Amino acid sequence: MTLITEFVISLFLIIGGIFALIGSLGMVRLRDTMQRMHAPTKATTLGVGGVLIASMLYFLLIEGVFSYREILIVLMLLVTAPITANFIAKVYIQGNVGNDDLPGTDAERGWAVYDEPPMG
Amino acid sequence: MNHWIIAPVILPALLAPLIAWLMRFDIVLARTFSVAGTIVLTAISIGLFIMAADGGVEAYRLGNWAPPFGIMLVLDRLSALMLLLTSVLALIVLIHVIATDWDKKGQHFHALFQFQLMGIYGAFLTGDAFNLFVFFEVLLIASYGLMLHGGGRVRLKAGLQYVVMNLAGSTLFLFALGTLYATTGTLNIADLAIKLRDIPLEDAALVRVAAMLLMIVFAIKAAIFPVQFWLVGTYANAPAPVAALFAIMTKVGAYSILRVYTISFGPDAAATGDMPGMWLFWGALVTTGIGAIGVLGSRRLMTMLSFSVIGSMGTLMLAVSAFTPESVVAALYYLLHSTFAAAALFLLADLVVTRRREGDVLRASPPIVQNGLFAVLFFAAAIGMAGMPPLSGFLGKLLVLETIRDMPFAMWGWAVVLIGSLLTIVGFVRAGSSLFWKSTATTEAPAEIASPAPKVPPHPADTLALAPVIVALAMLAMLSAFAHPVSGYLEDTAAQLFTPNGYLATIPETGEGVK
Amino acid sequence: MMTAALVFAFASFAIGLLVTLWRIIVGPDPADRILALDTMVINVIAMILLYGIWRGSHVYFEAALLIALVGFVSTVAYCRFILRGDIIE
Amino acid sequence: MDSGALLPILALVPFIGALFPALMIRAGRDACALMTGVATLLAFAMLMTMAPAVFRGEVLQAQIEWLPALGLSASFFLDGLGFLFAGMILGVGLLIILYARFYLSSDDPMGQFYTYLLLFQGAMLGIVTSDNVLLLLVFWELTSLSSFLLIGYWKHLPEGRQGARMALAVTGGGGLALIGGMLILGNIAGSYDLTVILTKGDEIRASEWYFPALILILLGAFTKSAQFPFHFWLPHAMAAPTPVSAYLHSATMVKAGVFLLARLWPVLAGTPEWFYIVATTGLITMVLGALIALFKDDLKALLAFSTVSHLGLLTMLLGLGTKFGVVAAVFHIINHLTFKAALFMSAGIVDHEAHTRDIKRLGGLRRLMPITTVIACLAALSMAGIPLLNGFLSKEMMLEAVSQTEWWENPLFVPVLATVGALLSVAYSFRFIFHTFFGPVRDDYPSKPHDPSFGMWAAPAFLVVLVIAIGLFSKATVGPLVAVAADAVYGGGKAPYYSLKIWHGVTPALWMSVIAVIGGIVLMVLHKPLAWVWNAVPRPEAKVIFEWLLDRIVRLCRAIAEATHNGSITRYLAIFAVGTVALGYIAWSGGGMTPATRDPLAVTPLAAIGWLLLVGATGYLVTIHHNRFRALIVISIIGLMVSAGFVYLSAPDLALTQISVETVTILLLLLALYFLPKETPRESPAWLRLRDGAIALISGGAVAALAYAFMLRDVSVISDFHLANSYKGGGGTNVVNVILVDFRGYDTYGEIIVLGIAGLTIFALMESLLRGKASARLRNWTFAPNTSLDRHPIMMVVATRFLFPIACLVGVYIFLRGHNEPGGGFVAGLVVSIALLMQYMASGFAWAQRKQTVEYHSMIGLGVIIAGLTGAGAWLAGRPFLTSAFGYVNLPPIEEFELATAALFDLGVFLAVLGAVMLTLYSLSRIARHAGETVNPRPMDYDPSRRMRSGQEGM
Amino acid sequence: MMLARLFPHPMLSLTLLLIWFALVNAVTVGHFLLGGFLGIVLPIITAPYWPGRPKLRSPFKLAAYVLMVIWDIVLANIDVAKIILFKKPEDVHSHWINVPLDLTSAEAITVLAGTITMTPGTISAMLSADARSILVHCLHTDDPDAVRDEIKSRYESRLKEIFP
Amino acid sequence: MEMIVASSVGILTAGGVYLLLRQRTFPVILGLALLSYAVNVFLFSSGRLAVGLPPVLNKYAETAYTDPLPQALVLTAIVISFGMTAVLVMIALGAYLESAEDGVNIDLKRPDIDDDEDEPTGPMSAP
Ligand code: NA
Ligand code: NA
Repeated sequence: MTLITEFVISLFLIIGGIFALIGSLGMVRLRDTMQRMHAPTKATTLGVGGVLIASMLYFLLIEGVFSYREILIVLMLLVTAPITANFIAKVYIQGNVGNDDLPGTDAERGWAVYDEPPMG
Repeated sequence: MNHWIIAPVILPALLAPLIAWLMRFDIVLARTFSVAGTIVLTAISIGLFIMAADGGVEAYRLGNWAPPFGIMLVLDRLSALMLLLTSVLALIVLIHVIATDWDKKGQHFHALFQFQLMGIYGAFLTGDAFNLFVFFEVLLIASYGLMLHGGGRVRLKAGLQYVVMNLAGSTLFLFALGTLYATTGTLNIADLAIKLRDIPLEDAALVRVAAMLLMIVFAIKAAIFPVQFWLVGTYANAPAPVAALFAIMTKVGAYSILRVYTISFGPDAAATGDMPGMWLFWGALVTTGIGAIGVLGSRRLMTMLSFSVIGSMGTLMLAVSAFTPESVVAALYYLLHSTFAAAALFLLADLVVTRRREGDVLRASPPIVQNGLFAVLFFAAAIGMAGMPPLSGFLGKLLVLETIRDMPFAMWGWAVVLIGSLLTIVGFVRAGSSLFWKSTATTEAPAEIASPAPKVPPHPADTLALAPVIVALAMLAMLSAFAHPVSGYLEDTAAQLFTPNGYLATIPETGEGVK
Repeated sequence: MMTAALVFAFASFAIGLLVTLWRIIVGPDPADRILALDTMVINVIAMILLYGIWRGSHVYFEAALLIALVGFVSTVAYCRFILRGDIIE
Repeated sequence: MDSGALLPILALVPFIGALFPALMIRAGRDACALMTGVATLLAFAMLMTMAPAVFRGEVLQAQIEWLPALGLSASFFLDGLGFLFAGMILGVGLLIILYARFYLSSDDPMGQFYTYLLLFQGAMLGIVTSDNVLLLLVFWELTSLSSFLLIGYWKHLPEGRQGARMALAVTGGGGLALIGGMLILGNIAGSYDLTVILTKGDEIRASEWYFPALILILLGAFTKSAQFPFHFWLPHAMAAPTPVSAYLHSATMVKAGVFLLARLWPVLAGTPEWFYIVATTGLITMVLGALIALFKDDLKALLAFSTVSHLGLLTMLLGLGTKFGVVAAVFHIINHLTFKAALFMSAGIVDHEAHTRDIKRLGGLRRLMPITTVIACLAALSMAGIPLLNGFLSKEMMLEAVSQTEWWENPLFVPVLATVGALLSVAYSFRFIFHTFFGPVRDDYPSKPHDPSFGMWAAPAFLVVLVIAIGLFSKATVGPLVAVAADAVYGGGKAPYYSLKIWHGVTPALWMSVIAVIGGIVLMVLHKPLAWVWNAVPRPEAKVIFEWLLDRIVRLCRAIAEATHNGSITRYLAIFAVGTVALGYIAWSGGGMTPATRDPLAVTPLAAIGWLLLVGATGYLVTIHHNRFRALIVISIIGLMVSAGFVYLSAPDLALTQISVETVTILLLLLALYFLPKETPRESPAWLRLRDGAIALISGGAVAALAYAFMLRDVSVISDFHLANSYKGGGGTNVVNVILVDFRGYDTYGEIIVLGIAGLTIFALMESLLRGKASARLRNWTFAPNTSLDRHPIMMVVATRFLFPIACLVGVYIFLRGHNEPGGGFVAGLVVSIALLMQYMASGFAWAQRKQTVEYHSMIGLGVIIAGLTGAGAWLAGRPFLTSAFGYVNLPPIEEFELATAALFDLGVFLAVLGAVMLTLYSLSRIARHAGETVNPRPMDYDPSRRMRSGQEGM
Repeated sequence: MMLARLFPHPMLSLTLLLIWFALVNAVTVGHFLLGGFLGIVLPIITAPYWPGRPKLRSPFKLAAYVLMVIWDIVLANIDVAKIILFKKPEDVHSHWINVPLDLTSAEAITVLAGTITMTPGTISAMLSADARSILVHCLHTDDPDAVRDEIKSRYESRLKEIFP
Repeated sequence: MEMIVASSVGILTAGGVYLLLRQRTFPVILGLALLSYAVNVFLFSSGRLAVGLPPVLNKYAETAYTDPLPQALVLTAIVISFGMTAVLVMIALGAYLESAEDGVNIDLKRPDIDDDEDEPTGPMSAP
């Protein structure tokens, strides 16, 4: 294994680790729930991304197997993270933020948690 | 290899899904297939019984893997006997269910019934400890369904308790099996015996724990103190025919104890020695007493019958606890007897209780149609359960007393069994008097009480409804009349258990699997 | 060097796990707890992948993929329970 | 031997005969009575054919194997004693059958009566002819049962029911004691055959078990024969119809105890224990019974207590332990039978005709019913022991037998008490005569009495003829019978000197007799003041005590049963846990442990972190479990950690399965929690929580110790075979999967059936819920306010549409690779289930269900059947169930691939899992919809593309 | 029509094939056939749950969009990291922002919402009931309108071209 | 490592037993779930512990593998306990819907049933 290979893999591992730490720090430091949501949805996801790239590189460069299956996990996380964030935000809003505390929608209907969808 | 050995498991396992899937909207079709299936199962059981009677032990290697590496079924006298007993009981119960329309009170009765049979047959046939667990679960989960059949507040609560207790029991079963595998490296019942020979007492602490935990697991099923409490609530609130079928479920526990503590942890095993028997004795003793006390103290018929089942299990296990060939004969005879006695009582109770204004509460109620007939049947069934002559309970009780004679604390056993019998007799007499005699006295219903109408219009029970009870009672009479041939078979069965060469020979010497 | 990086990554995600557990315990909002659990799942996925690198084996990939799938589903279920009560309408 | 062969048939005849009256009641009452009589007559005739042999001193025997394992055989023997009793049973039986035909009213179910009577007769006959003590026990208990039926015959009378129950409780209880005694006896003797036991008298009396056996046997005998303090049941049994009283309670059943004492006399008698217990009990019973009888106003009660007294007399005679006493007892048995049966029948006639048996309301009947008067008075005089009647003879013998008896070195105690007994007997007999039949004729009888028809008085008249005949010509009439019966009791040897003549000269017995008669008459004259005193003195009433005792016992039993089985599963489980740990510890401490053989694996920081999370989550869960939703979140952590642990410890399959099962479980719990309370109230007091905590810690500690102990010790395991043969013989490299679908495929087969049953059970339960009480509750369900108004959020719906096929693809992938890599049908089934669940969460059940084409019942059925048929397919190749086959297919340009029957089996697993999970879900959702939840039937709340379309239309 | 029934979602079929290759970690003839088969069969089986066929005007623009977003994600994380690491919690100024939508495809709105969540300092919290507005939470900004305008110009306009 | 696994089993068991002894259905179900985790790990550990030796055969190399049999047993146990739990959840729900309370205990004493003797005789009362 060349030094370069090892260096590249290590780099991604460390990037992943750092973002994981940042995500954790955010969960600890930020004051309210909505703020805290920003940390894991982005940082931790990227942290996993770093690990995934490291993993792919590792198997490609060291084990000599090319696989992009790890991408599936990233894909999964990328697709699902916004949905879960959306749901968790709604949980928070429903429990803590009244309709009046939110900006208006500028539309016929109010926000989804507080208003029925149009019929038809 | 004789493929008939697995037929009792496969047949209901194929029939049940077909009933659940294709016949779930056609009760007549479901009934027809269920009865036909059970008759065929009975025929197969008879065939296997005859096959086993010649004394051979036949192993069926599933997947064609040699034991102990694959799972094997074992047909010997004991398993054949239990199969036959189950089949006959099942047929009796099934006819009752159909005659009383119990199967219409909920969904999937017949599918669950067949699955229930499958589980019981599987448990009796298997030669593998873990597979025994699996079939315990099959028969349990089917029994949950049957127990809850028809629904209702109290039944659901009681069912909940039944399930919780058994889940706790299943957990313990797994703990026991884990310990067993960790200490012996095998799961095959025969192989366990072979492996156990190499474990001296100095290294046996862990395997002894496994043996004890298994004992407790089986004791739950067999309703032995201190894990008998669950039975009363369950049986008393189960649909009566299901409670009748459950007469075999306690016997699964008894069977497992007999099987495992004669073959695997036999009295000759240095590691466990007489530990199982010693502890079983005291548990059984208390159980017998509790059963009798409960029978006398019950206010409800179903509760009373449940306690009588507990008492009979105590007596049975007293005999088992001696772990001698003679005591096994006594135990098996009592096992056959108590199965039919309990079934007769629960089926009869069903016919009576649904016709009484007061249900199963033991207080005076206007007389029901066929009061005299029911009284006679109850008297006979009570004689059976209480162990009075001329039915088989008396002989069974004498056998039990006789075979525990040489145990260290036999006098305690005698005292409890005999005094327990007295309490049981008095309890049944009082109950019968409330159910049938007093009702005759209060012909005119107290008009001031706006009593709810009987749940079922007081129509007379037809022949089909009475037949199962009568057949069950006839089995008691036949067990008594043909005690000689029956005990002869049982003696051979016990001998097979205590000289398990045949059973152990199912494990090939070479230890090499064939395929 | 790579071993050190691996240990660092392990440690980072392990700290993440502990923080999420702490967040689940202190809350205060259900949203915090669900979020923390969701994050914990992602951290576990990362650790399984790291473990795969460490052992040089692909055997653990499916576990990670499956955890990603079920993690999503259970997070949605928890949220729907709070939002609607009935998670399937 | 030839005539002995008749014995079993003899014992069977009444039982077979019992079928007739029961079955042919429609043929009429006479036919019933006739058939009963024929059966009895037949038996009697058979007995008579054996008489010559018996009188020659032969012992007839017959043996049929019944339960050799127990030593129980259907062995019968007939000697003098048995012959005497059998004759009494059948002879009196005939008379009773005749009498009852006329006595019972047309309202009484006669078929039942005769059936019970014959059952009883058979049981009695069995007792006296059994040659096996266990067989004797069978018949013994049968008499208790059949007498229960007879006493309770008039079930509309509460006294009848109570009397029957009391009789059964006392005699049945005694019977159980007798069982114990007989088993001990048989053990000492080494056989349960009476003929053998009777030869082992010395061994038995020398045995250390003699005394317990004696006590138990005496309990049986004394209860049956109504000896003090068990005498109280007999008078209450008088609620039975009079024929029953006459038959059971004077002639036969109550004598069974006396029979037993006589039967076992050779082996048990002759010891001080025997003498002091038996003779004293008999003496007390004799005096006490007579005393009570004197003050009874009810004719039947008077006779009942006199019977008690006479049974005491017989017991005392046998208790003396002398051969002469035996002869006296045997003789008195015969005499008592004749006069007492006649008396009962007479009392029955009085009752039948006057509609009362209260002495106070009777008197003067001699003019109205002269025949009855003659019969009754002769019999009563015999009972009083007046010369020329048979009672006199046996009373004289009794007095003579006791006159020389010392009791604890006191020569007077027994003779004086015996005389007192005789005196009282005279008194109540005279009272019976004078207060019933003599005195002025009254005009206030409840019914105008007159003599009954011949059929009714024939039987007592016949007995009175015997009374006189025996009294006058005792030697000629019963001499040989007494001789042969007494001989049978004391077992041969030299007979004692005795004479059955009326005049023996002036002996002490004669003086005692004279005192008795005079004293008796005096007492009778003084009856009124004495009765006043008797009634004024408080005394314990046996029946009340019995009822009170029984009531207390029942209450005690109820208290115990209901306190222990109170329906608290919590307590049951606590006992279970504690018991298991305790027994496990006991088992462990009985064996040794060798030192550990494995070095522990190193603890990595990674593992430590996982452990920390697991422990933290578990602890947190226990503390906050009251908040159910939060508890579910925490459970998730635990599941996640356990799965991660499986990954770490080389069990990828377990990790996959655990995490997917855990997810589905949580979804189900969330679905259920919707309807359940969201909080668990704190209801256990602190001490209980502390106790439970202690139980929990002990259990946990025990399990941990156990696991730790075995993990550090090696053992050779069978799975080396599986590793070696997985690829070779099973065609797969994932050994876990090959074990699941091949080596132990049978387990898996059972496992999917469990799942299938679970689905069916849940479905059935849901159906019954929707039809039961729950249905109404559900319809009135109030849904929580403040729920979010978006049901099917657009983003979720769109993401799911994309993810659902992908998840299915992953499912297929996991299924196909299972044989060689982690995965398999089960996990695949769960993955697809989860995918479907995701779909349902997104667009709602109602909409998704409409799109559903395959039915879940079918899926379960199909899965189980496919798995089963795959297994059974091996039969076609002549192989056992579940034998797998696999092969490699090479079709260029496709690379070689494997086809295995195991995959088909796994498909069954897949379908069953999917079906079961979805059926469960379906059931839960149906409950929600039944609750009237408003549903948005559209797949997404609002499809924005609609807006464009409608906008275009607007334009 | 026949083709539409066979390939209800052709892009999905292709995606499934690619995913299959990824899962089995091999590209062979056998797996092409198997993956292709599954790629056809699974969309047909699951078609009832995905009614309608989303119109995708330009797959290449979508790819370009995805690459842009991935790059933005990386940048976003650095931004957020800075805020978390260096800003005092009380100096973090969060805002709710209402972003009116011109998009009319559910798929497009979803992609936009996802993009918002994954990119700088914003989380899409909720749609309006008629899907005409999106509620965005911004972690730290002093000019909410600028954030709204950037979302509309940088992402929504591109998506309008991809999803008609 | 053995200590870690053993203590985990112990702690899970302890938590499970404690919750099992609560008086409402929901904690009892949670308790059984914990017990199920505990016993699964216990059963798994009966094959002894190994890191990085999954029993997936490598056709080309001679390597050691951990004991696969307990893993198979645990799989079976997991599936079965899942089925059981599902049934239990449904029963608990049903019992709650039928009776409006979610306790696990029932009062078997049924105080509504009185004694019913032939004659209500007080102790020692004269007949
Ligand atoms: Na997620
Ligand atoms: Na963002």
